[in-house]
Amino acid sequence: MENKDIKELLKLLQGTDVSEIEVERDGTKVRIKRGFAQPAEIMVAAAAQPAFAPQPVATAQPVTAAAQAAEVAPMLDESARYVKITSPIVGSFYRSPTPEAPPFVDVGSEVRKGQVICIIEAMKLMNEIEADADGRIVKVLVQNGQSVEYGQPLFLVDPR
Amino acid sequence: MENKDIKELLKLLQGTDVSEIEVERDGTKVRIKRGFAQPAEIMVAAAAQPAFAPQPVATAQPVTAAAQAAEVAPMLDESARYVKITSPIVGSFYRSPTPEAPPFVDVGSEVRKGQVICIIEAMKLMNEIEADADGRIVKVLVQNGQSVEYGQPLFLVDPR
Amino acid sequence: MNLFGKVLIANRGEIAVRIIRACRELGIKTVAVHSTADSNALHVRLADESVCIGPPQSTQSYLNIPAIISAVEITDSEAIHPGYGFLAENPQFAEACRTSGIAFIGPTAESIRMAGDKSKAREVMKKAGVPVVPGSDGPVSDEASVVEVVEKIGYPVIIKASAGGGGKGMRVVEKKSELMQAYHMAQREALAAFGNGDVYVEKFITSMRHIEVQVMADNKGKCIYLGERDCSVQRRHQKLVEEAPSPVVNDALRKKLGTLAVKAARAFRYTNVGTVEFIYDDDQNVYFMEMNTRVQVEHPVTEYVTGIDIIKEQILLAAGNPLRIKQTDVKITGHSIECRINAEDPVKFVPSPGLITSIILPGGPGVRVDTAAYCGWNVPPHYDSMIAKLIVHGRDRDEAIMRMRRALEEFIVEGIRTTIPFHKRVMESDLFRSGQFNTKFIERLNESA
Amino acid sequence: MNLFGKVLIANRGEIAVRIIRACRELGIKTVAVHSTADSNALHVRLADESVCIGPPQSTQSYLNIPAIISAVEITDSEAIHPGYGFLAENPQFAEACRTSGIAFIGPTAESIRMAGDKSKAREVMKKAGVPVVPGSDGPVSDEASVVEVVEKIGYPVIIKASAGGGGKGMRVVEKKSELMQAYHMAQREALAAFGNGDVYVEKFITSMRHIEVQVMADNKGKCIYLGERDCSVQRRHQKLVEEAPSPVVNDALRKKLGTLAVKAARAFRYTNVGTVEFIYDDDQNVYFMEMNTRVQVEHPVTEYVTGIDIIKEQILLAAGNPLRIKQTDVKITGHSIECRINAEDPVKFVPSPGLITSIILPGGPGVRVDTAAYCGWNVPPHYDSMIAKLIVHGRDRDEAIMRMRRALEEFIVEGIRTTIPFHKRVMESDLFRSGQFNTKFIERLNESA
Repeated sequence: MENKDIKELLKLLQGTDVSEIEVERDGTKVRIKRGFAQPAEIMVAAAAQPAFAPQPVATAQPVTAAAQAAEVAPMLDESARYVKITSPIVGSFYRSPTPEAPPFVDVGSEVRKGQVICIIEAMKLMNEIEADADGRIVKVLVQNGQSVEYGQPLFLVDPR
Repeated sequence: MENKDIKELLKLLQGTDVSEIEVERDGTKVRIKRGFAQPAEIMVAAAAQPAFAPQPVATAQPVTAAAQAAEVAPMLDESARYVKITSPIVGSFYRSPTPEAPPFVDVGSEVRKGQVICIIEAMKLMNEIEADADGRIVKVLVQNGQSVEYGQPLFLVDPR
Repeated sequence: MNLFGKVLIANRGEIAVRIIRACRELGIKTVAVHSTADSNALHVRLADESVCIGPPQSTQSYLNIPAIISAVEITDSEAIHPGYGFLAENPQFAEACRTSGIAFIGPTAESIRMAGDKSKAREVMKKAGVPVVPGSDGPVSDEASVVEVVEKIGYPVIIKASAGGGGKGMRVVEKKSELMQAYHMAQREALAAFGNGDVYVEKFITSMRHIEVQVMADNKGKCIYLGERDCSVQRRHQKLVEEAPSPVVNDALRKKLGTLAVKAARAFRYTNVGTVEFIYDDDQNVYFMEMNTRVQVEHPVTEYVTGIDIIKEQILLAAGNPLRIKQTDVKITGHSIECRINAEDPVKFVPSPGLITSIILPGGPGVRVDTAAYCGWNVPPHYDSMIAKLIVHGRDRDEAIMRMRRALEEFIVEGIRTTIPFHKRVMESDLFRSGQFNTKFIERLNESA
Repeated sequence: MNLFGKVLIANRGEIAVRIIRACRELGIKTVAVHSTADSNALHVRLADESVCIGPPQSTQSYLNIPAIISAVEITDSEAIHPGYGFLAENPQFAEACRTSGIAFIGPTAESIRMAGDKSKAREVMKKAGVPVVPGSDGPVSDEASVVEVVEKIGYPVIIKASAGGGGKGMRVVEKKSELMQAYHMAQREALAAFGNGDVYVEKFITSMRHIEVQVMADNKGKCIYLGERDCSVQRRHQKLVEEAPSPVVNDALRKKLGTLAVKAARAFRYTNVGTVEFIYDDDQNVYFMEMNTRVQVEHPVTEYVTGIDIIKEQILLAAGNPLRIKQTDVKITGHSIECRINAEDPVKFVPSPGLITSIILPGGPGVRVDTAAYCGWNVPPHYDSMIAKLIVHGRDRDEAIMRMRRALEEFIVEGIRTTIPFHKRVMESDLFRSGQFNTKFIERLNESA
């Protein structure tokens, strides 16, 4: 069931006195509620885990990288306005070009899209990672030298 | 079930006093609720079971007695004020003391607590079953000669 | 081949599911019976038909003979499988089946009665030439006879009810000053519990292994043994881990035990599958302990090492077929271990019934799970706490232990507590891995912790 | 015994879980890799560590060699197990492992390459004395050679890409008028698909059984076979049901096939577990089809009838240990059948991914389930649709079939559609039960319906 199908459904309801409709098809469930005062409420419950589903990662064996991701999660919730820069590859995270050099960026640094902000070493290659947003670094989420997995948040940025 | 079928459904409802309809067909499930002035929402089917629990009996192999119990269920919901008299033992249900004799009770009969209302044969013994409430028989839920299990509803009684 | 058309299973839980499986493979229809607490139970879902036979209390449902016989009648079943526990070793039930023209999948009421009377069983064994623990000849009826027997066999001794079972009317006596009081107490308890005050005296063996032999007999006089099981890991006479073969039994001892077991079965005029339990003491003496006249919880370890489906054979025997397996067909291959997974606190063993919110069963090579549990099932508080049997097979004992460890590791149950952590401790202990332990295993495990 | 300390599993689903099980039993730590779509997957939950290596698309995750090598580096793993599919038969990957000093749990890149080039493999087999289907000697480079070959072997023929696989660059030709067009089309397709336009010609065998032999070889020159598997129940070259032993293979043929398989493995200088696939035609001719240089989906049926844990042996071989099983140790006991349970419509075979709202796995004697599915798992739409392998073992083929029927009957999956009903139809069909069928089984099953 795609968005165009939902759109069609919404159209069907116009001019009827239907207050609520629920459609389940091909694993997608759509419920539409209508009211006079409030705008239409659309709840698509496809990917969401049902209440009874086993806890996703938390119950598993200790997972190096995922554990850190979990720590980060509540903070992200507090500051939904921040943007996170995530790792595009698996490897080792370095904050500076050489061990002696100062870090590319630190908390408070202003960064611009495309600016190199860290290095991730993978297969003996040093990959320069660029900021994908303009803004100010609010937090560095990974320790220097630490392993990171695909999609792991590296920096929190307060966007401009 | 496609959107055109849903449209047809919506059309069918116009001019009726149906407040809610639920249709499941070919793996698609649709529920439609109407009207803004309607009384409190009654969602019998939904409340019956926690969402995560497997269907209890319905999904199992055909079960003689339980299947009938299932048929009865909605009626009981409609008429919560009725009392059901259930079978205290496993056996065969007979409405009269001998095949030729008239039934102990019928729909409309007034019964008193302790009055014999049927016989259940178990292990070649005829067990007289007594009413456990005063009232009027509203429905006989089991056919003469049929097998009944423990706890199976036999009669609906409108209590006094 | 004679076959039943429809079998009613007078039990619940994993053994009811196990029996349904055997029936299905034989093409036999099944009827489940259940209490109101078990309406959503797996055995009810899997059976072809089901009948509710009473309220949650066992006495009014799974132990309710008239209700079960009535369920057979209204479903037109031909036979009853009693499983283990409940009515499985109740001679009145076997008799009620016979009277009602229902085949009872087990031995005759006479065999059950003979093996169930412990003092009588001792006599039968002695006559048959099966060694029993030194003790009195039949019940001891006065103080003088008690003293006489005890002086012959020496302390410690155990006084047991003839009609006994379940620890009632049992007294261990360490020294002379305690003997008379214990004798009278045991008599009084026996009378109260079984309506029969007869007691007998046996040497009390403090250090032993529990080794039992699976037998199969047809009603044409043929009887074979399927090797032994070692059930020495026990807590308060409750078996927790079983294995086959026993780490202390070699081919010669296996043959000796097997021959004794067949002798015992013949003496009881046994005609179905059953188990003869032996005491194997530190001095390598073998004594008859008792005969279980039913299928046992731990039968899967024997199935794994022999490749024989005991429940299927049991049903075929009850239908009057001759044994189709010869003694020479029975080969022991590899090693098998069973852990009983209970819904209990793994340290204090307090029952933990309730809703299973998540369950992931172990799988892969050499792993078998017998369970009636599923995600969303509410473990009722009314019955036995065993919710699953985890059984593994390996090429040798070491592989079986490593396999059990990984299977326990991947067995996830959420919502209730289980004894899985306890079994991990057992499998990791050097004591278990050495194979050199006796029925005091748990005490020693806890000491070393 | 050499052992790895930590193994990274470059795969997902049931095979990743299977490998974790083998590692656990050997005391080896495991690392799971996964795409973002598999964060909640069972292999991730069961492994000791896990690394997210990319987005859902396989090309950027499970086929992403740099990401996987990086995951090995950051977790300090010593070896990679590739499973089947994905990178398992990619010689560049085996080479990348070697270059990075990582042990690859499989044969050498050279063996993979040699067996992967189909035209080359034919030549190697002919030289080694392993019969191949009549056809051209190597690629056919002009129209005249094509005609010459076809006139020698007769119609129908099949034109195949030398570098081929997966049905691409393949053309069946029934008569002369179609030959030239098919030849040029196959060349063009081969070039487009593999960057190599070489094609070769073979006799097309319309009626055949697919019989394959499991082999194991160490790097000391020792090589054994573990008997055959029959995989004739296929739909569009996709195996659906496999069994061991084959109902048409007797001891003499088993020995012949085994000897040929070992000869083939030696010719490819093979040094791990692998499978040699044969065509067995109606005239009882045996022809080499191809060698699979990896563990196969259907390895459990061989494990069940031999008692050998193929994955454990595979890991031990990759760690440099000599084969610890002798050819004379290999005994075939009973019969085993595997059904591949796919998340697909059981009639139209359309994939059916989505949330599993309830799953109850079969159990009891002689039943093995290899799966990564659990209640509450969302089957992702990005990967293979196989969600479980149901494998049974019985004392003979009849018992195995009845056991599979009852296991399918009790296998409950809700929320998605599965091929369980299809397998029930197969197991109930007289055709399957007779054992007398070929790779056209499914067509005949549908005709008879």
